[in-house]
Amino acid sequence: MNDKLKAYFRTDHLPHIWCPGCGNGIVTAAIVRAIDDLGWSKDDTVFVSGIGCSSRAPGYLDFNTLHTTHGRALVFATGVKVARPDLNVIVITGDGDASAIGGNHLIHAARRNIDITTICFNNNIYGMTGGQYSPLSPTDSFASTAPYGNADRTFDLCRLVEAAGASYVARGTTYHVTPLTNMIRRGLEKKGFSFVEAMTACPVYFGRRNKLPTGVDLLNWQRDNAVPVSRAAKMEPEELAGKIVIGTFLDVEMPEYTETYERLLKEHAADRSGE
Amino acid sequence: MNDKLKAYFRTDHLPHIWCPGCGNGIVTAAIVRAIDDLGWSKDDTVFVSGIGCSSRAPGYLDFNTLHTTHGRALVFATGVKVARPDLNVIVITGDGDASAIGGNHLIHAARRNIDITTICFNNNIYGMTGGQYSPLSPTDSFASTAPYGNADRTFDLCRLVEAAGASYVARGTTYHVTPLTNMIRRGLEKKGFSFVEAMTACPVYFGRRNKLPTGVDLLNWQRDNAVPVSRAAKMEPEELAGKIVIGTFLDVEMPEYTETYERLLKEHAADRSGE
Amino acid sequence: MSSKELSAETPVRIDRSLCKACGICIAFCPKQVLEADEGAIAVVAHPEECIRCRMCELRCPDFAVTVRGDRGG
Amino acid sequence: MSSKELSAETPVRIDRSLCKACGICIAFCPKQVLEADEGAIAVVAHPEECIRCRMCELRCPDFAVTVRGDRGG
Amino acid sequence: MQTQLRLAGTGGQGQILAGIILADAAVTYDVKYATQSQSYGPESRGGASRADVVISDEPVDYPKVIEADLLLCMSQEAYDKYAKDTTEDGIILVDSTLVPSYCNEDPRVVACPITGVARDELGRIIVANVVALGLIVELTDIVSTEAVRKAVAARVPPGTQEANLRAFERGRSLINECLTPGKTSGE
Amino acid sequence: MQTQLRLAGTGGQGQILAGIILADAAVTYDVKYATQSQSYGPESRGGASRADVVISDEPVDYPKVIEADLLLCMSQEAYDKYAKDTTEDGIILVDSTLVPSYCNEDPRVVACPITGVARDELGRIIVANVVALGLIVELTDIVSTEAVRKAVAARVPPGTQEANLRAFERGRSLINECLTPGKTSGE
Amino acid sequence: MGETTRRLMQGNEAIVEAALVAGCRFFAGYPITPSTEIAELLAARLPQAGGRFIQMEDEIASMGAAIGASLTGTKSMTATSGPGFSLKQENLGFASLTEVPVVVVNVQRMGPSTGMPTAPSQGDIMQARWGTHGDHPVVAMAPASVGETYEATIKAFNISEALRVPVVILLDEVIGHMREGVEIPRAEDIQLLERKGPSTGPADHLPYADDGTGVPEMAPFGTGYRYHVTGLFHDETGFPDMSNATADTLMRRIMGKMERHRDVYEWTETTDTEDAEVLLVTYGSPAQAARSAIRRARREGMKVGEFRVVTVWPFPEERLRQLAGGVREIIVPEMNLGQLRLEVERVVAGRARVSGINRTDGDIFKPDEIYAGIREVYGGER
Amino acid sequence: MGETTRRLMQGNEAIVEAALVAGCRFFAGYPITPSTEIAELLAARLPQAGGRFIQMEDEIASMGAAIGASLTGTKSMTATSGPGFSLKQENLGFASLTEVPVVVVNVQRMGPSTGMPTAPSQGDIMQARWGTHGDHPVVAMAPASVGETYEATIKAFNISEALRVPVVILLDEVIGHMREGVEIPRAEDIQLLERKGPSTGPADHLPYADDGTGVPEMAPFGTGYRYHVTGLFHDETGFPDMSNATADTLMRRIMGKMERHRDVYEWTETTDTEDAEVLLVTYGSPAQAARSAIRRARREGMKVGEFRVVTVWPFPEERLRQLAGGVREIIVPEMNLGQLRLEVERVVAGRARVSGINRTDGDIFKPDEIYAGIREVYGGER
Ligand SMILES: Cc1ncc(C[n+]2csc(CCOP(=O)(O)OP(=O)(O)O)c2C)c(N)n1
Ligand SMILES: Cc1ncc(C[n+]2csc(CCOP(=O)(O)OP(=O)(O)O)c2C)c(N)n1
Ligand code: SF4
Ligand code: SF4
Ligand code: SF4
Ligand code: SF4
Ligand code: SF4
Ligand code: SF4
Ligand SMILES: [Mg+2]
Ligand SMILES: [Mg+2]
Repeated sequence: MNDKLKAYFRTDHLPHIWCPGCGNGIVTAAIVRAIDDLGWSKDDTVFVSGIGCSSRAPGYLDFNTLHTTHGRALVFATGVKVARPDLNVIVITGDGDASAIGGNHLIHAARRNIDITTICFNNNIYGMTGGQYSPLSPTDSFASTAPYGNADRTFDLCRLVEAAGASYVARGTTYHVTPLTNMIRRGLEKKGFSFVEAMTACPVYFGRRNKLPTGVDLLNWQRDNAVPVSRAAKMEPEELAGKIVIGTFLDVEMPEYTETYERLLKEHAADRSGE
Repeated sequence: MNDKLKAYFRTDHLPHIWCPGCGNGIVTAAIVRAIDDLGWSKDDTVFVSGIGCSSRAPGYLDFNTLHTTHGRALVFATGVKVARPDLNVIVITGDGDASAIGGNHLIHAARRNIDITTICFNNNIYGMTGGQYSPLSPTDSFASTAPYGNADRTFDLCRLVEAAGASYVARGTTYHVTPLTNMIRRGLEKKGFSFVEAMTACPVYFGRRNKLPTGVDLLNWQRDNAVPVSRAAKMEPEELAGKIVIGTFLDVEMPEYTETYERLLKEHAADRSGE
Repeated sequence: MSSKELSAETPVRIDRSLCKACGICIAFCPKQVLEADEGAIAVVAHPEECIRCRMCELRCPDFAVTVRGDRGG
Repeated sequence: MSSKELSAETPVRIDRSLCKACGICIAFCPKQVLEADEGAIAVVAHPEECIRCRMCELRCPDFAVTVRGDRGG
Repeated sequence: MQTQLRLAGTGGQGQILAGIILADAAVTYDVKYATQSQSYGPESRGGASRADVVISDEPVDYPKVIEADLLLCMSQEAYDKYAKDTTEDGIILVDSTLVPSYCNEDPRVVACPITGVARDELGRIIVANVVALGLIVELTDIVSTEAVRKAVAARVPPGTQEANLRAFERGRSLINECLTPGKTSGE
Repeated sequence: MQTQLRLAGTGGQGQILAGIILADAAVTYDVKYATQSQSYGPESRGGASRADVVISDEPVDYPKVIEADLLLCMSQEAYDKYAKDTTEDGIILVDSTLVPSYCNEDPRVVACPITGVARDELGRIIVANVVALGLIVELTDIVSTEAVRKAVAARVPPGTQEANLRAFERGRSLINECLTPGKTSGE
Repeated sequence: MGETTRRLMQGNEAIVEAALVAGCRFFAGYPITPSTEIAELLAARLPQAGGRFIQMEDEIASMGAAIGASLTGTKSMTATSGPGFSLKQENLGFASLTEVPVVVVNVQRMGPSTGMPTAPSQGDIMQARWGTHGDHPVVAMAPASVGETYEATIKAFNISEALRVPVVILLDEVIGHMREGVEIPRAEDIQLLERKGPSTGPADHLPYADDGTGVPEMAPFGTGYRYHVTGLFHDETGFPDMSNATADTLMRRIMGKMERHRDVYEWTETTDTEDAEVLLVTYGSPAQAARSAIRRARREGMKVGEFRVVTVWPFPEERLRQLAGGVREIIVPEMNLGQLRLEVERVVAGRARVSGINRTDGDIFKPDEIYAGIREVYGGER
Repeated sequence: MGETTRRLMQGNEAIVEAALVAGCRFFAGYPITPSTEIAELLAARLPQAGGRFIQMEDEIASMGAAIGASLTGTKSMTATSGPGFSLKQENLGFASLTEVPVVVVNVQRMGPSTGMPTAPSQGDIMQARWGTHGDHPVVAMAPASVGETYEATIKAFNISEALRVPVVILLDEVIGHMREGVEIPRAEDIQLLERKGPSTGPADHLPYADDGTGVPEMAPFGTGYRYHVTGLFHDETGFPDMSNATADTLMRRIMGKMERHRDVYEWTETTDTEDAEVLLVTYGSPAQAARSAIRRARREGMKVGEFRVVTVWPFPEERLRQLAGGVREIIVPEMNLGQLRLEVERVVAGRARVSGINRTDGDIFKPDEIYAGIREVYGGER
């Protein structure tokens, strides 16, 4: 293991529980590289996750780490951040964790524009529970609970989070790992709510049922179907069907929640002088 | 009471519980007029609501009516619709009910594009519980839980629902009641998920704390701040601050959930012939 | 319905048992047909001015107003 | 780290205790430096071809690859 | 000794604040025991409003009024609903401005145009509740005038202290103009 | 009479399906009682895999194997972990293709290149589990050959029946080529 | 059909097959170990039976959707495990108060919190009774084998429909995942109970009136009976009424209907109790190991009997009270720290000593362990 | 400060003022009648004390945020009523297993479901003990007056911090909304307990090790102690471990710490029990009416005593058992259909007869009603 990386890992807990070819390790390493680039202190950084294969990542990282309940990572993270605005708070979540049971907390954290970076490991499936479809599984794809194909339509999660009010929104893949690392770094730097959707690979459950049975197959699939956001802008919706649009969708400066709260308290300092 | 209207009301339960000048009655009557226009049968139409002042509306309507738990109207409605796709299903909800505790169900119903029409009575406040800020309360506005002004940013709920995947999205006001009625009718007609945000008036809690203490004040405020969507498209964000953009944001045809489900079952009929 | 305010020809009817005295119909009637009584309940003060635009009926939050005409009851 | 595959000069190192034999590093090495052993564990077969592009390291899901050079360990 | 007071009317008239002031006067300034509670409609707003105050020399066991020693009625509904739950030698203080119909044969009834005085003399209908307090203090002696004065000053919205204290004094003096049973209603 | 069987190896080898087939044969076709259970890792996937089958003439009280009458080992880990929990006169069936190191002094051990045969002779490594079933039927007689045949046909994926039945028969015949203690490992 | 058949089935599969036989035509769920197979199997099986399956965004949504579907007259079910069961509680209370039939399966895993997702437990017994706020009626069943799970599932639908009450089926990971032979009864031997439809036309229908049975008539949505359903307290018309008298009437009716119809749901099994000095009170999967332990104890001359509770809530108080009078000691083996034992202690009220044999480590009982427990109290070495 | 002062306060206000005194510096909530005043007052008051208030999107979020904040070393609270309390259960279990101190207020209203939002009830007593899945430690307190609410709130923070356990304060609508005089203790008379910090440097810190007290040391996030917190079962390092032995150790420690530190939380009040023939077991607001009824009964020569339970969970078994031996009859007045009575019956185990006086209509007890209940059993007219 790379020594630089090693400094951020709880190496005594490796190898991790993820299956051979699972993309989760690729994203986890990308996060660590981004943090290393920024020189953040491990003591001042908190990782919070929900439940799922991906949500196991913080356990391997030598930071303050909090593995919560399914879908709720962002609410715990909000408590941490509001109580200690000086800490860096990063949420690791899966596509199901973030967008199914946790969808409400995601849009509300984005709406508040609270300074938390959320990295969603999107493997298009519920991995931990054995391959049921998630809100990010493609329509018509197969899953253990979609034996006749998935009737649900798919969230464009980046678009949703943007509409909800985030400051930074991007999508990368485990194939395009350097751009992914850069997106994560930009997300971490951003004051406000940032969201990076990392397309990752679950060969065991998503892949096998959908004719992409290995990690290599899934990385090839990512490579072959990725379309940069600039190019996608010029394409018709039909051309874009089945493609993965990657790149930065939004990168703006907006008032951050904990700062607005402080500002309002200052403005109304007189009102609260009493008692 | 207008005789046509009367046919759709449980008149023995009137007068309703809403405060003088509350806009909820205006929206409720608009819904009834839209239904009357369409000639829908009361027996084949189901109203489902959550909890809040606005969610009391179904109790006054002579249909199949279901007053559920806070934020959850859409999930009950989904059960009704999937079990009986032939019934018309309408959800009445408040801004808190729909966008705070119920935000997840809202985006998921939109994502599935299930054929339910949701009418959100947006009074910018939690009315039933006495005036706490809601996710649709303007930033900096005052509420019983925002004594120093509201630090939260506001959802553009129409934009959110559009991003989530709805087929029809519009915003009207209780001042502009005829266009509102037309939007509701269009929403009801639409096959797929439709969402109408009806700006209504809570003089007692939102109004009083924000210098608009009567229903008349709030209707004037709606009139003076409404900007049609076509005009808004030409305006700068700064100009739009504090304005209410009204009109139809989205009106498209997309595969509806219960129909997609049936289609997939047909396509895979062979797979399910066996036990 | 307990009370009709005016004679059969009146185009606008206010149901006093439903009216909650919010003043909306009065404020937004384009022809100032309506006025408030001492309890702030709406009354049809100038029926002859009414142009049957129905805005009072459509905006009354308490279903208390009926405008007679082509469409209504 | 239990085992170094090749001598000190080798630019690429595979940690066999971490490798889960997924084949990703092998499939995507632009220079075919890496190969699978009989257990499908990656081995550095052609170190001399390596251009130190680090793609193997960046894409290894098990943190099992280290490429030495300016940036790495 | 335990005194039960019920202040009843319509939401927005300030019965609850008046109740709080009475209880506060007793507890904070007079060193008695008191409880104040209120009824809520299902929606905790609008409609009828009621504050119950129990003042006692020992801890209060039951915070609601079972039989009122003093009942203030600021709406017809309040009178119709609660007059029967008043003790035999209790006082029913009727705001004759708002309660058109009451039994003026009932020896317990004291009728005063409370809201009328607030509106016409004091120019603020909103202080009717404090006018009523002045009357209550005169009609009973469960709390001291001084204690109520302090509690009024402490509990009314900032900036309105003076107007409220004036209303309180006016209420005290109003006692002399009140109709006691046998006479006819004030307005 | 109660027989405890444990089929152990790595996820994906089909131990669980083999266990189900055995239990199904007993329950559905032989009219005995049986339970089949499996172990889950914390994540219910990957890693070691184990199926326990208990077959009995009367209802089964405890569905897990306490001491195996027959243990199938399709990985070294399985052998290392479970061999000790086999009855004194039990059978330890070792897939010698996958288990390099076992005690060939142990009289209970029967070693066969199960996976090797599936791969090399039958051309499908995936049928190794059914090859093992053939051996198990020959080594014990808790279920009838016919019952297992029917259960195999009913439980394997559609289209693979024939290949699996062939694997079953090959397993049965393989018994003659097995190494019994004292000889050396197969490969 | 027509013939008794015997099939090897998982507990979770037994739920599915029995639900279909019972007439279940709607399922809404959200995956969670170890209950997921129920959703997976129903996703395939329900459409074959003309029913509908939907995977919702979470457990709250699943519970709500099942209630919504039930209001259209469709027998409905949802399934989950601990964390999801906690989330369903609010809407479970809604079903309880609005009297909408629905079956909720909880395949228990080791808790609290995420706990040990693949380990068995009986840790949610009390939660099944008390998990939602306020007094409320609920039925909970804890079958002891896969075969009994099949039976219990049919019965759960019957109880739910007949009494308009939510019924919880408490499996545990062992039964959920274990396969056993199940005797499938012939179709004509299966008795199904249906909810009681309206006896009058729409104009006269009172959706929450007590017709003397405590269970109101129920008209499906969309059939001309337009009425109101609310989670607020309501009178017999179904409309909200906040008066104390109405509240009292409503609460006493919905609790009273349960007291009154014990025959519909009470299900216990009694073995060897005539001469018993020691009584085991069992439920769920430990009952299998207990049975073996009891047989051994009997063989060794100990007078041990078994009182097995299948419907754990409402608890069969009267039956246990009768048995308790005749024994010296009662033992309750549970895969928790002693939950149903609390109820046993209460009901026994000193008539016999009560003790527990408890596991809280995610493993199941071996017959020996229960045997050892019996020996200990039987010999009086304590 | 410095001097005892007396203030008229609502129960909800007492919670707020006492929480601030106890050191609460974070509150996350979601409005719900009849608890909303707690959020409203804290929105104004917390910033004045340097704390932070946040209104979250729902109750699940509020519970999670409070736990998150507590992990930074900030004393945290949330407040709700029935429906919201049901929603908080999953995360409450998380706090229980991960041993994160947090105070949860439930101002009870009439349930089940939406029920009667402005009517008082004690319907959530059992839910406070059993609402989340799995065995778990939790403390619940039910003060009987506004003044006691103030005391109980300070104590709740103390217990929560000292034992690393979630503490639930169960008010009811009456106390929540009623105003009474509260004696505010002088600052120097208030004893605050704080969570135990780490005794070693970060390298040696074992976040879930038992130092002999059963309560592990707790380092705040962001202070150099980097450790892992998970709702999975875990060993003393805090990392997941699914072995049966670890599960057993963990469960027995977290339940055992509660058994061991009864002195920290047990709070009961005993009046007139020496010669009592009839004992009232009371808690919460009905205790006030009960006290009056008892006084009257005593005046009339009936030997009635009172055992008042402030900390209802863990239940003060031993103390009640002792008292039960000496009396003939026990009466439990409750604003529910008899919840704590179940526990009383269990503990009393036949030593005395147990009966209840119950209301389930959303109204509170009049002293007369309880007096009538006493008379009835005292005279033996039953
Ligand atoms: C309340 C609750 N519901 C359900 C589960 C079961 N569960 C665990 S992880 C998971 C989904 C995981 O999917 P995702 O978030 O996409 O993560 P992945 O495993 O794919 O990385 C589910 C449904 C749970 N633990 N808690
Ligand atoms: C689970 C739950 N949480 C909170 C509440 C309390 N509650 C009732 S209505 C409401 C908000 C109402 O606001 P909105 O949806 O905007 O409706 P409005 O009353 O403004 O029409 C809240 C918080 C509840 N009933 N249930
Ligand atoms: S199940 Fe899928 S997501 Fe989970 S570890 Fe395996 S490959 Fe990765
Ligand atoms: S509180 Fe507001 S929203 Fe509710 S009825 Fe009154 S005015 Fe309408
Ligand atoms: S709008 Fe309706 S309620 Fe308002 S004043 Fe006019 S008639 Fe009365
Ligand atoms: S119909 Fe138009 S003109 Fe006539 S009263 Fe109504 S608002 Fe006025
Ligand atoms: S990518 Fe890593 S785990 Fe995969 S084969 Fe290469 S070294 Fe091994
Ligand atoms: S650094 Fe590049 S060239 Fe060298 S082995 Fe890795 S992928 Fe191949
Ligand atoms: Mg996933
Ligand atoms: Mg609102």
